[in-house]
Amino acid sequence: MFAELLFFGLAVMAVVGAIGLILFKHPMNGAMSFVVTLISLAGLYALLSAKLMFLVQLIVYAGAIMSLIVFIIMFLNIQDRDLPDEKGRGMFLLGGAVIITPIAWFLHKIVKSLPGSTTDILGGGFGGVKEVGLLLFKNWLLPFEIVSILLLVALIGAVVLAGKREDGK
Amino acid sequence: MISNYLTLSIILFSLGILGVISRRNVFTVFMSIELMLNAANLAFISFSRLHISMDGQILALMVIAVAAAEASLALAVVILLHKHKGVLDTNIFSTLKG
Amino acid sequence: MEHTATFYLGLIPLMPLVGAFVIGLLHVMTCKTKGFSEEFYGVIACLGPAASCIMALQVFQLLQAMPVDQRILVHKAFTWFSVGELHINMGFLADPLSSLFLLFVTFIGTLIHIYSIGYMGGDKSFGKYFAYMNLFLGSMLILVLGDGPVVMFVGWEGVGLCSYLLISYYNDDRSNVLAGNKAFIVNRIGDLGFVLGMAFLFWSIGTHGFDFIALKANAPMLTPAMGLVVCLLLFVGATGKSAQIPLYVWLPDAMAGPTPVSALIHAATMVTAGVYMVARFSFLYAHIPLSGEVIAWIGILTALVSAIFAMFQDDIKKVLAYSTVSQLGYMFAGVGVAAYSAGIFHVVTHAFFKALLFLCAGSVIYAMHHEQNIWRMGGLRKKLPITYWTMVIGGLALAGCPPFSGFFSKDEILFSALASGHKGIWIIGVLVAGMTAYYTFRMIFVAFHGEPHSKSAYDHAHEPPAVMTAPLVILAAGALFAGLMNLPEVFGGHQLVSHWLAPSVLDHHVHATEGMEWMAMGASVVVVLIGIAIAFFKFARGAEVPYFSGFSKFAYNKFYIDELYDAVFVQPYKLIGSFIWKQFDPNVTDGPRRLTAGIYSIAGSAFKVFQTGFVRVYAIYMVIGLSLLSLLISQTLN
Amino acid sequence: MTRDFFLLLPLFIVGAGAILLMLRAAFGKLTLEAASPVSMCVFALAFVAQLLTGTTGHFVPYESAFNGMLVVTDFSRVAALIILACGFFTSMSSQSYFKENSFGLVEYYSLIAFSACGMLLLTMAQELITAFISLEIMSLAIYTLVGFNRKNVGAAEAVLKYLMLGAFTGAFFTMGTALIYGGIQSTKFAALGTYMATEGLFHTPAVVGGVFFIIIAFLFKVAAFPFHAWVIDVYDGASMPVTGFMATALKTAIFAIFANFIMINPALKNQWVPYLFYIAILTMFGGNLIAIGQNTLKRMLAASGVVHTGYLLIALVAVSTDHFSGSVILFSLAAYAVSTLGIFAALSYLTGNGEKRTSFEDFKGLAKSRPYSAAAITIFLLSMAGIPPTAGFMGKFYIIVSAINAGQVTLAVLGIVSSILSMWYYLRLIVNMYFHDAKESFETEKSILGPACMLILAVSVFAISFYPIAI
Amino acid sequence: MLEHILSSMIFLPIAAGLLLLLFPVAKNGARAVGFVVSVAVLILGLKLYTGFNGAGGMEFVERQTWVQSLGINYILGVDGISLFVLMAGAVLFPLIYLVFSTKPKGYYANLLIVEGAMAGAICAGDLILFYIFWEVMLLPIFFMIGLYGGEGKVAATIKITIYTIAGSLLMLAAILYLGVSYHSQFGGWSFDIAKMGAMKLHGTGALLAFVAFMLAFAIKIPIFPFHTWLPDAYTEAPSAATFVLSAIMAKIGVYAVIRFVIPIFGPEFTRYALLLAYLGVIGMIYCGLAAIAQKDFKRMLAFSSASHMGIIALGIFCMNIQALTGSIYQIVAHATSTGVLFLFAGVLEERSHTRKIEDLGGIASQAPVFALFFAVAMLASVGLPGTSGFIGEFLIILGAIKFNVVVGILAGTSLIIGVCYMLWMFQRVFFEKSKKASFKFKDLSGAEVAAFLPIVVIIIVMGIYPQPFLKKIEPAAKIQISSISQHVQVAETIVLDKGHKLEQK
Repeated sequence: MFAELLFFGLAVMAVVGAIGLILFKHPMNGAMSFVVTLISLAGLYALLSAKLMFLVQLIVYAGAIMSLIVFIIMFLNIQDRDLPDEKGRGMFLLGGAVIITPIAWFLHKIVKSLPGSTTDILGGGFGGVKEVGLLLFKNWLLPFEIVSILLLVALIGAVVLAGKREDGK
Repeated sequence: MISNYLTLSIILFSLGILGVISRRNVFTVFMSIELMLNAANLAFISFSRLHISMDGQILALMVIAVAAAEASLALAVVILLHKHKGVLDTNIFSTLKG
Repeated sequence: MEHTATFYLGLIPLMPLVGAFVIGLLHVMTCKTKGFSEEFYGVIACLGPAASCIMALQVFQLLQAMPVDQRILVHKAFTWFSVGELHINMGFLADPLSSLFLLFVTFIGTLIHIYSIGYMGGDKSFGKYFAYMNLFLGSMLILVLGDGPVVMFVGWEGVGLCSYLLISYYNDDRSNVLAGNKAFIVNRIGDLGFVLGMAFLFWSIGTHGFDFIALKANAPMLTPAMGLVVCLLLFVGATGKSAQIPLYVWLPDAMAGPTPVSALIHAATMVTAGVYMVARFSFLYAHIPLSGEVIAWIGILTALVSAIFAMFQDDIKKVLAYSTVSQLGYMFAGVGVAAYSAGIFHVVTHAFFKALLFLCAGSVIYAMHHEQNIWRMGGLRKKLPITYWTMVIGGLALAGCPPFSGFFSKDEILFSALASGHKGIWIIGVLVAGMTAYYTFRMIFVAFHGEPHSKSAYDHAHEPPAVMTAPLVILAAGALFAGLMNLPEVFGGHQLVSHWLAPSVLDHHVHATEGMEWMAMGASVVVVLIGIAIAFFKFARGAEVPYFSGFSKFAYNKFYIDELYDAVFVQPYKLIGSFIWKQFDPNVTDGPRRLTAGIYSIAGSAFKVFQTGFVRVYAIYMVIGLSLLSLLISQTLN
Repeated sequence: MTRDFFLLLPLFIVGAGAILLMLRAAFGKLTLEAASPVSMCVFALAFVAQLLTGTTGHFVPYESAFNGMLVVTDFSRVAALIILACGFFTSMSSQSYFKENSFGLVEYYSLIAFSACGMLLLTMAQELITAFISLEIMSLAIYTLVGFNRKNVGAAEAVLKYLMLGAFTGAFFTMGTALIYGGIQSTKFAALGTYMATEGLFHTPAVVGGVFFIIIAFLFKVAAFPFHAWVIDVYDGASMPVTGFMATALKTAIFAIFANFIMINPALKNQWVPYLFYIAILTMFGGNLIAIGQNTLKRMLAASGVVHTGYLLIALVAVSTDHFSGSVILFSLAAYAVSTLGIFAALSYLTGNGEKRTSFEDFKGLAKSRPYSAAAITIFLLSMAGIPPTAGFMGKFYIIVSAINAGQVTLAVLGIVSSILSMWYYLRLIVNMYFHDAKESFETEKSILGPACMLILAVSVFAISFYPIAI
Repeated sequence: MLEHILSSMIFLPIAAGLLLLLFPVAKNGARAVGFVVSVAVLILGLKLYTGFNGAGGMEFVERQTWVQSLGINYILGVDGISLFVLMAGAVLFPLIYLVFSTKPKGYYANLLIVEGAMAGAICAGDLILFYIFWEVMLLPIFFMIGLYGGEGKVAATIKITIYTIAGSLLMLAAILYLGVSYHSQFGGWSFDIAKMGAMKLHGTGALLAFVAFMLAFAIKIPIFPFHTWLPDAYTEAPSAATFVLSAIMAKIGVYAVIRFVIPIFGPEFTRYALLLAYLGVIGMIYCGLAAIAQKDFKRMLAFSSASHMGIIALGIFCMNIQALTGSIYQIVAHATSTGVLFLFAGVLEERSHTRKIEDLGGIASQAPVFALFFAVAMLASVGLPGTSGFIGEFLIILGAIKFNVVVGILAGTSLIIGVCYMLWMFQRVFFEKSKKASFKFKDLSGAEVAAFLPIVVIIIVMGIYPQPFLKKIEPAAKIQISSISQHVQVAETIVLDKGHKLEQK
């Protein structure tokens, strides 16, 4: 019962945050409301008894990634005049909503067809760091390895694109 | 019920798409994409709960890693764009067309 | 014996051809430099015709030596081409008919070659002229000797080509070349008929052998309808070659060529090819009386119309040209009423006197420095006696006044027309005889009697050299006595020619009373004398240049037939051509291509619009596609 | 164990090479001049290694460790060969390119190697998240390469568009993965195949949806019709060799994984045949119509790349799922790769400093001053247009034969019609090069590798065309 | 050597041409190479001709497997029909190098390549191989027109290329259809022409394939109404290219119809033969009429060539031995007459620097030899007996009459139509005095005379003694006819009915 209420609370927060993200004119506000979404998602992960993911979501996403984004926004010092004037935004949102409906409906159909099951918290090690870690290194070694390459590439990319070059190329 | 979680993930996913196709601010667009990824993650985790198998959580973990990598590159691109034109309007960057 | 004869058959056409080749080669090689002397060319040129003339005599004797019913020599040189059922030999056939033609063609040909040496004196491309002449003679002989329609067609087209080349011989003057083109094209129209005729003939009876002998054997198998078609198509060919209605228009213009050419090609030999061809195919025409009717009527009408034209011409050669057309009309009337021997006989006599007349005209023109208008001559009698007298003989022969050759031949045609019940043809024929007499002597009187119209020309006029006058005399003799060859029984003659030709042409003999025969002759003689008389009183004592009006003007302009043809055929042809080129081709046949190209490029530029360059719009495209697909897919879900 | 190592050796070589290049760059030990031969060596080594491990068959390297997420088949092997060759020639022509343009860095080559790494993984991946990560490795490297010329706003715009839409698609891919995971509790192709074989395709809507989203992602990456719009601009903004690399290697990798994925189960393919049918047609004709409108070579080539995607989709429709060899797809990919790389190699030095010659107009009269380059370009264009006896012709030929053989006569005929239409813009360039007078003398920096690369490719256009394959 | 004679005839010129393109050569060097190679090919051709025993089947066959899996093989061979088309090319090509002496390297190189490619297309015994050569054949022409053509060269180039490529790509589809249906009928794959005849084709598929084939060939020949590319291309092209186009390439279109369409698509062919025959004869008349309106003699010759091609095409559609043999014979005759007229046109253009008919004149008196040669070629092209032109035309008309009376009569009009414009042109260009008094025209040089004399001789010989050639052609033609004999029976009965009708009227 309490879990239900919690879920609905978090869900509402998440949706509101998301709506805020796509409605706020200034990216800063958007980012802030997006953080709300992320945190509430973390809560939801906890409710789904994915303990590790709860932490990762909070630390990596809401923490690292978002702070990076916010930092960049600050760093670029976006003023209102820098922002695109999105007069027809409402129209676009409306039209977009219309376009998206079939997709949403399609997804909804899929979800309906899935078997339901309760979501009461699973005890034991489910979703715990140790279990997940073991699984990760037992079954999911390859993705883990190549993610390292991915991050390396991202690093080089960031350097090449935004880093400072000595001879001003 | 799991389906509620999934419904939520659908809603977030759709909102993400909506953000991408309706906004012109580069930041907002990127964050909307992140939102979509998060929706997917929610789905992963709900499914892992549904199947009582932690693979879903690992998949979500991978997605977060990818998201982080993408985000870093995206921000680099944002800086690059800001160097060129002071603004972050995607419609400004439409010299290549026709 | 046999062998040598067939050997001759091959050689007869070859001789002039070789001559043509040699002369042509020499001419082309030396035309840049001074070149050889005219005599040199002349001698070589005369060798070929002379040789073939002699061989023609040999052949003639050989045939004579044979029994009457098998007087046929065939020489197959080689298989020309053979595809499927079609099997054509390059073969030559000598029978009484062709041998007769051989004789006078080679004989007159030789004479005219000799004459030309004088007439063409001083011409810049002397060699070319003789090359053409020899080429012509060769083709003519192929035409005569060909053992089948196809080989005959070779000669048929060959003479057409030569006449084209010789008509447009003085090619600096545009009108001459145009005359040449006209001749060739009109002849080609006829040849179309010939070719189609051959084709039908082949598919109906020719598949078992396509030479005259085989065809003659298979002729009965021919269905009447097909027979009629074939006969008429072949006759179309004849009208083209022998200048009959409606294709006679080229012959008068053909006078643009040198006069000996007119004499040889456009009077004596080539133009009679049509008659020869009909006679050759007598085994067909004899089966199809209707075709004979058509031929006879067209022939006689041509005779009438062209006689009318001739009465109003003032160019001496044009007069002769129209008279040639008219005489050809007679011949066709003759063969039309199945009096083939009569027609052929007229061909022979006509060859003599018409060649004579042309050559006389030639020497007059030569004397008057290429003046052809009779109204600028006059009183030449004293200056050119030989020419005058020979021309009178020729004139009498043409007018058909006894005892000159023309009389017997023409009279036989008219008589057999009458005897075979074609009264109308006979009446017109007699009428035309009168006209003929009139215009012939109109010409002679105006040119030779009265006062000279142009003094200067008159003073310079002088008798041409012997090389030209000698042929005149010989031909005059021919014109005088050729008639005796076929002297009818009524004069105690034996109709040698008719009997000679009997094996090769299916004459349709009519037996009429002697009285009728006398009556016919009498009528024509009277009419002829009337004609001459009128001419005498009008022109003998000199006459002024006439002023034409009314019908005479109409006739003077030849009923405006040329203009009519030009308006009905030539101009539309050109118009269609330029219409196709300027309008139809670019807009209609090329239309679809241009349309597609246009649409394609337009669509391309239209498509650029969708490449807006706004990344968000691209995203929208994606999502639209996505949602459409998801709609489709979600249908498949239960 | 050693066999597994050898099977993955090319991957290791390329990865190691990439890291090596990166380090040299970081310590500035390597000049730009020398970097290109080094990376050529890396690719050549990998290529040779790949050839040497040419044992046919179906292997699962390090099955226990990698848990069967990588599978090496003949198909993946040949695809890898094509990709490595593309990398080789790209690094070859890049040297000449950077003689004309000044923004080159050694990282450039390491990024090419990295993206090749991702592609190789992609050809072998038999598991969705692995595929996703390899896709991202490849993509991130390519994004960076596209935006490599930082001074050029066009490049920045291109990378923006590519990154945005790419990430967008990535999100769809993840969602698809999630759905499939939700459906069958696994993300392995094998598991998916067995599941479909036993349960049937439509038993679980989640699977259908997941497959749908994943295929959409692939269609985006190969720029099929509704998802093609980005490719024109991105190719336009990227620098010449990168465009060539994208147009060839990337497409090969994606089609490899695409084919692997769609071949999981006949039912899956047959479900998609009708959709792919229309997508293929729209792609071909859309591409053609875009191409004729273009005035710059890059955009024209980009559009023709879209058309070519259409042909490959025909091939995908036509291939039979039983004893699938994919030879037709690979042959036409190789044929297309050869000519495209060739023309980009030529352009990478002919366009001159800062890519100043890019429009059709600029290439008027090339044949007068640079006859050999013009001839080579002509050969490549003819191959793209599918004129025999070039490789392009044989590629089209095999595709159309297999299409007719698969009963897709309509597709075959439409494919031919579209290649008639495509003649127009290929001819346009040839006509400009040959039949007009030169406006300039096409002066370029002296460089060996670019022209050499072009000539090798020109020869191999014919060489490949006479290499018979089994359909 | 003799067992690879065809391959060498094909690849010797191609190789030579490519080498010329690759390596720098002095201008005259290129010409010399071209001449030597083409003469070598001619010698090979004569070897071939003498070695050919005309039984009717394929001879000098070479085969080599290429794509095993699809049964695509490298098959070459000649029969009586292809032999003559091949020889026409081999004989005529050396001329070009003698006549056009001052051309750039690429000119001669392209000529070499096109010679080889055409030989390939003629000898190819495998559909795919044929298609490859068929396409390659076009490229050198494309470059020759574009590089060395007249003012409107670019437009003309695009037009001819798009047109022909469109046609031939559709043909490719048809070829593949054939291969696949062979696969479905007999299991294994094959594109061997010899085997194609065995197939039973029916239904729309076969019809469409037939249409595609006919379209490709109709464009190449060209048959009305697909001729619109011709005037531009023939006029703008350099004379050598025009010569190649009209003398040989058009003939390959006709040849291809005989070789592929008749044996493979027997029923369809017979069903539509009448329609096609009408198209042919209409094209003949149409182009003949258009020719009279031309001010530019090259364009006029272009139309006249198209007109003749109409007749030649007609000969094939009549489906009887006379017409077929006739049109094969006419192929060679036309190559030596109209084709050569284009060479003369080239000489005219080179020397007078104009293509306008009214600017020319009086050449007969200034250059008698040239005029003589021109006249011979012209007379052959209007089908005067005693020249090569007559035999073929006569046979075709004969066959046409048998096939269908109306068509036959229309075909006959070619006698008149051809003469009209030819004489008109001849009169303007050769007889009349030129408008410009200063107009001077140099007669043929010794070398040129030496070049053209053989052709003139060939024209005359082929007119007077054609039997030896016909003997080689006829058996092959018989085979082709017999391949559709049962259908032809039907056609013949139809014709007989027509005959009866004719007799009733």
